[in-house]
Amino acid sequence: MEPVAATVYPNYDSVGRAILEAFPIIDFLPVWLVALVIMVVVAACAIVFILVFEGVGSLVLRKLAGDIQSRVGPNRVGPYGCIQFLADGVKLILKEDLKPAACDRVLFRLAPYLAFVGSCAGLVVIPFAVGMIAADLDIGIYYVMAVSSLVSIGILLGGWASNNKWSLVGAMRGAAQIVSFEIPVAMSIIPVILVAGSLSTQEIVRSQGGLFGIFNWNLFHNPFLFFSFFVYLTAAQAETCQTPFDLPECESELVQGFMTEYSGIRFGYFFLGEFGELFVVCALATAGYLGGWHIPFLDAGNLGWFWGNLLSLGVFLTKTFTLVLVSMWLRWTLPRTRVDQLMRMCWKYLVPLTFFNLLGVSLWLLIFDGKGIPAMIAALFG
Amino acid sequence: MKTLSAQEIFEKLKGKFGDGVVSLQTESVNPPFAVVPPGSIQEVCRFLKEDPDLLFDYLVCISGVDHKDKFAVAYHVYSTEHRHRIGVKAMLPHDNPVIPTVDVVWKAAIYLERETYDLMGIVFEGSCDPNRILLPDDWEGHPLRKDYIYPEQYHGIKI
Amino acid sequence: MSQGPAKRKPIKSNIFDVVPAPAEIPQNVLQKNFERVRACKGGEGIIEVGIADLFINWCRKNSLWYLYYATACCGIELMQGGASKYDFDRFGAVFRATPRQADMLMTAGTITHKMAERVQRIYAQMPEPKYVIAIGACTITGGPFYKDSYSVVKGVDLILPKVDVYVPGCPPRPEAWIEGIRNLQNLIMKTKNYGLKKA
Amino acid sequence: MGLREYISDISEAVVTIAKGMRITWKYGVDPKEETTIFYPEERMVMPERTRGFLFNDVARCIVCNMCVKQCPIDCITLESIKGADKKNVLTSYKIDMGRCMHCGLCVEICPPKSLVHTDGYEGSSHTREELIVEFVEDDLATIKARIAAHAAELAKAAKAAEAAGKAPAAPANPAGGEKK
Amino acid sequence: MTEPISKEALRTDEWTINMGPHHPSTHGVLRLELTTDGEIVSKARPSLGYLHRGLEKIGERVAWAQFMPFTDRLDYLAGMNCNCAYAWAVEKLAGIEIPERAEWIRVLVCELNRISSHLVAWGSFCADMGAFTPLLYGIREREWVNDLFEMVCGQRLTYNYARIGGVSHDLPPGFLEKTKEFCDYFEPLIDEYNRLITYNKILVHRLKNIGVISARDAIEWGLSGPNLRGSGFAYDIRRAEPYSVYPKLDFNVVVGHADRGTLGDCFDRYLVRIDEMRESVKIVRQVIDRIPDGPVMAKVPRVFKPPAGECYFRAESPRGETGFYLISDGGTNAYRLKIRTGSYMAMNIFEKISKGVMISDIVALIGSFDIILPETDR
Repeated sequence: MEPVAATVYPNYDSVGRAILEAFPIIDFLPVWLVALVIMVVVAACAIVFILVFEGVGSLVLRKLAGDIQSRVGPNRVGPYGCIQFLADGVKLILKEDLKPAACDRVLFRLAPYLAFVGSCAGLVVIPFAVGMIAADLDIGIYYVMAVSSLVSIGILLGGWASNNKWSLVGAMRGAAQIVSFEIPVAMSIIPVILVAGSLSTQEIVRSQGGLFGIFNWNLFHNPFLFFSFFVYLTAAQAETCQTPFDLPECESELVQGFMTEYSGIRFGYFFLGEFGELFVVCALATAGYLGGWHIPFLDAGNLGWFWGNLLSLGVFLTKTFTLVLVSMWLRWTLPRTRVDQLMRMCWKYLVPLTFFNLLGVSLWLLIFDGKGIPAMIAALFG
Repeated sequence: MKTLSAQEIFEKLKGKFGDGVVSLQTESVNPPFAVVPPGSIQEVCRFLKEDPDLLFDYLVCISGVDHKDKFAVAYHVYSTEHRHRIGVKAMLPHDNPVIPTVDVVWKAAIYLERETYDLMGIVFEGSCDPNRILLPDDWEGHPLRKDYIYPEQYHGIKI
Repeated sequence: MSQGPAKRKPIKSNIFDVVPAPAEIPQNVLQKNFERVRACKGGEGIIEVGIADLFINWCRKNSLWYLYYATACCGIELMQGGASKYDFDRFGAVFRATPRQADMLMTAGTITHKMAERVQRIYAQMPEPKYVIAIGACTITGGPFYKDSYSVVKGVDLILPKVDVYVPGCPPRPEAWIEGIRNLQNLIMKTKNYGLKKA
Repeated sequence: MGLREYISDISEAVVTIAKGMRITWKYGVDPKEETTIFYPEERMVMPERTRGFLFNDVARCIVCNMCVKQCPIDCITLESIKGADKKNVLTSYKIDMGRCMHCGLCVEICPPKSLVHTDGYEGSSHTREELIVEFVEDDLATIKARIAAHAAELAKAAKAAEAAGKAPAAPANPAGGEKK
Repeated sequence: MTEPISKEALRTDEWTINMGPHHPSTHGVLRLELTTDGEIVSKARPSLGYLHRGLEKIGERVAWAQFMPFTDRLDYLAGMNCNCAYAWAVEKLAGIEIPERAEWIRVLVCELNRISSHLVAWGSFCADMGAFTPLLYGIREREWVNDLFEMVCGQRLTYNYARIGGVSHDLPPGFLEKTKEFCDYFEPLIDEYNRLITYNKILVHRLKNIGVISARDAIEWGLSGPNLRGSGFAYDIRRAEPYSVYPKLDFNVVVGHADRGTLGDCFDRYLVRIDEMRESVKIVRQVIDRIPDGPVMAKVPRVFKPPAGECYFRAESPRGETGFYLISDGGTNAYRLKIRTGSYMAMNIFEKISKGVMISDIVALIGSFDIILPETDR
C-alpha cells in the first residue's frame, strides 16, 4: 500500500511569519521594527509562561512533597493553597535588597540574571505546538546545548561573588557537575538527531509523525534509543541539579550551596532559573523521544489553524509535566550522592553508555537503512 | 574470663605496689575505690590495663570531687574481658590540684580530663589537649567548685 | 490531596479523637490573664491600614519562611511541628537553611552565653522585614535554668532588639506554635508600611 | 572492574531506586494516608493527665507554701496576711507561666489538691509581663474589709456563746475560707 | 615536552570552615572547625559547650527529687531513659526496693522511648544524606509514641514520669492495648523503611567504608551503645550488667556485621539502630504479656535524705551508656552529681576518624554517631 499522502504542513516555521501573513497591513512599517515588535511579543509570552510554570511548579512541588510524606501541603492561602506562589513571589520582591559587605558588587548582581537567562533561553527552540515555536532554528539542539552552559557560569559567579566559603564550595561543585554532564546529555540526544536527520526540533517532532500513534515515537524506534532515553533523563536530572544530584545547593552539607548569600528576589531568580531549566530539559525529552506535539491517533497538521495548535499544545504540555512530576517524585525519594561518586558515575558509567548507544543506533540505521521497528512491522503487514 | 571481686583486685594491686596503694574504700561505696597517691596514678593505671588477670581496658568515667579541704579525682574502670569493675581515687591538695594525665593509657581520658579541668579546675599535666571544652575560653573560675561565686554578667549580658 | 478536615477518615495513628473546634481559642488560664492585663493597660488604639498595606501584609503573612534553627528540646518540637501531624507547611511556613532567606527566627531552645553572640549575628544577617518568636520557657525567661544555671541567657530579649511573640510552654505543643504563628500573622496584618511620617 | 560487576552495579542501582520509589508512590497516591490534624479547625481531645497551664482554686488553698518550696525554679510567689482565726488569707498568688516547665511536682505535693493542671496550652502573648498569672482577683482593700467583717462576726459569735454561758461553750467553728 | 608540574608547585593552601553552631546538619549546636583543602577535610576539631547549661551544678543546688525534671532535659529524645536511670541510681545509693510493677513499667516506657529516639536518629540521618521523606516517616511514627506517653504522664517530650521509689502514675486503662496496637502497626514498617532507603545504592555508597572504627579502638576511646556495637563488639549494659527486670526478658544484643562495607563503618552503626528497634518491639511485647499488678510507688519519706556514701549506676540509653556518679553527704541535696553520657565520648573519637574524608562524609559521621547536644554539653 503506497504511503498516505504526506500531510501538508502549513509553512508556519515561526510565529513571527504567521503574524506577518495574518496582518498584511503592516507592510508599510520598516521590516526591522516589525521583527523587533514580534520578538518582544514572543519573548514576553515565553517569560510569562516560565513565571506561571515556576509558580505552579513550586506549589506542585510542595503539595507533592506533602502528599508523599503523608501530610498536607500549603492549603490555606486560597482554595487548596493555589495562590501560595503569589504570596511567596510578592514577599520575595519586597525583601530588603541585601548584599554582603565584602561581596563583589557587580558579579553578585549579575549572577542570578545569567542563571535565569541561561535556563530560559532554551525556550526559543521548544516546539510547543504545530505552529507555535518561537524560532525554528535549524540548529535547534545545538543552540540549546550552547545556551544551557550559561547556567554554570551563573552558578560560578554567584558562588564566587558572595564571598562565603560554603557558596564557593557549592559553586565549584555546581560548575564541575553541569559542565561534565553536558557530555552525556548531548551524546544521548545525538541518536535522536541521527534518526530524525535534522537538528531543528520542529523537524525532529515531525519525523515522529505517522498513523501508528504511540509506536512512532522515537522511544520505540529501536532498543538503543529506548535505553538512551533513560540515560538522557538521568543526565538531565544531574545537569539541572535535581535532588539525587543537587550538590551545588544541598541543604544538609553546604547550608544552601551557592545561594547561601542570596536573599529576596535575587534568590527568586535562581529559583526561576532552576525551574526554567527543569522545564527546558523535560521539553527536550518530550520533543526528542516522546513524539512532541503529535496527538496519538489524530493528525495535528490538518486540524485547522486553531484546533491543531491548541490540541498539540495540550498534548505537549501533559507529556512534559508528567516528566517534571517524575523528576519531583525522584526528588522526594532519593538521598544525595557525593561529589566524587557523581563524577565517577558521569565519566565511568554514563559517557561509555552513551557512546555504546550511539554506536548501536548508527549500526541499526546502517543495517535497516533508517527504518525503526514500527516501520518494519508496518512493512511486514504491507 | 575470670571475674575478680574488688577485694582480690585490691590484693593484686597491693602485691604489685606495696605501700603505694593506700587503702580500699568499701563502706557504702558501691564500686569500691582503691585510693592511690596522685604521683603513681599512671603506673597503677598502666598496670591495671596490661596485667593479664585484670585487663581494665575501658575507662568509664573521670570525675573530680571538691571535698572543701581536698580534691578527689575518681576514675571508674571496667574490664570488657573479665567483666569486673573497680574505682581508683587520688586525693589532691586544695590549693593547686595537679595530677599526671592518664590519656597515655586510655585515649578516652582526653575529653574526660578536659571537662574535669574546665569545670573543676584540676590540672592534668602532660595532657595532649589541656584547654577548656565546655565553657567559653575567656570564662574565669571553675563553676563546680563549692566556693564558686556566680559572675554578674558575661560580655554585657546579665547572668 | 484531600482538603477539608471534615471529609477525612479518622486517622489510624491518632489515639485521642479529633473533634472540629470553634474558630476562636477556648478560654484557658492564660487567655483570662491576658484580658485582665490588657484591660487595665488600655487598648492598642485603632491602626488604619491602607489597601496596599493589606495586600503586602497578606503576602508577607502567608509566606513566613522560618530559619532552620534549633538548639535544645524545642528543636525536636520544631521538627515534630514541621512534620506530618501538625504541618507548618499549611501556613506557607517552610524552613530555610540560611538566615538570608528567612523571615522569621523562632528561637527554639536554650541560649547559653557562648551561643548568645551567634544568635545576635544570625539575627543581623536576616533581611529586613524579620520577626522573632520566643518559643518555650528557656528563651522567654531562662525557664528551668533561671535560678541555678550560670551559663544560660535569661530570656532572648536580653540579646535581640525586638521580640514579637512569646509562646510559653516547656516545650510548647506544636499547636501552641501554630497559635503563636497565627498570632504573629495577625500582628503582621496590622503593620503599616506606607505613609509613615519619617520621624 | 569486570563487565559483569559493571552491569550488576547498574542493575542494583536501578532496582533499589525503583523499590524506594514504589513506596513513596504508595504513600503519594493514597489520600487516606494523611495524618495531619487541621489544627485551627480541628482540635485533639487532650487526655485527663495532660500537664497544661496551672490553675489554683484560691478558695481551697490553705496557704501552706508547700508548692513554693517544691518548685525547683521558684515560679510561684504568694503573699498572705493573718486571717481572723489565725489562718492565713491569700492576698496575691502569682505563677510565672513564662518560667514554669510544667514538671507537675507542685501539683503532686499540694495537700488540698487546689493547684491542678488544666489542659490549656495556647497562650502566646506580646510581652513577658502578661505571662505572670495572678489568681487572686480582688485587691487588698476588699480582702481586708472581708477579714474585718469576719473578725467582727467571730467576736459576735464568741459573745453569743458566752451569753449562753451555761450551755457548754460551742467552740467557734473553723472559719475556713468563706470568701466566695 | 615540558616536564610535568611538580606537586609542590600546585600546592594549594588549606582554609578553615566553621561548620558552626548553627548548621542544618549538626544535630543541634555542635561546632566543627574544619581545616580543608577544597573538599578534603584534613582536620575536624569539635568545639562543644554551646548548650552547656550546668546541669551538674543544678544537681548540687536542688533536692534529690527536684532534679528529676532536669534529667528530661539531659537527653530530650529519650527522656524516659534518663529519668529511670537517675531514679535507679538514687535507689541504688539509698538502697530502696521498688515494687515489681514499677520495674516493669519503667522497662516498658524505656523501650518505647528507645524506639522513638532511634526513629528520629534514623530520620535525621537520612535527612542529612539528602532524603527528606524518611525524616517525616520517622516522626510520623514517633507521634504515635508521643501520644502513648501523653496518656501515661501528660507531656510529649519532657516526661518527668519516674520518681525515686517507683513511678508517679500507674498505667491508665487501655494503655497496654494501645501499645500492642502500636507494636503490630510498627513492626512491618521497619522492613518497609529498609526497602525504602536502607539498601538504596546511593545511601549504601555514601555510608560504606566511612568512619571505620575497629572494636579495639572503640573500647580504647570509650565509645558505648550502638556506636560500640556497630564495630562488632557485643557489649550491652542490659546484658553485661543486668539491672531491673532485664534478666527476665529475652532479647539478643544487636551487633554490626559487615553487611555492605568493612566492619565498624557508618553503615553498620546505621543498621544496628534499625535492628535495635525490632528488639525493643520484642521487649515491649513481652512486658505487655508479663506485667504483674500491684502498687507502683514504694514508701519514700517526702524530705528524702539518703545515707552518706557514693554510688555509680550505668543504664543503657539509646545513645550509649548513661552513668550517674552520685555522692551524698546525708543532706537533702546531692553533694556531687556526675553524669557520664555516650554522645560526649563519640565526640572524643571524632577528630581521629575524620582525617582525610570529604565534607559530605563529615555529615555522615555526625549522623552515624547520633549525638545529641545537651548530652554532650550537659
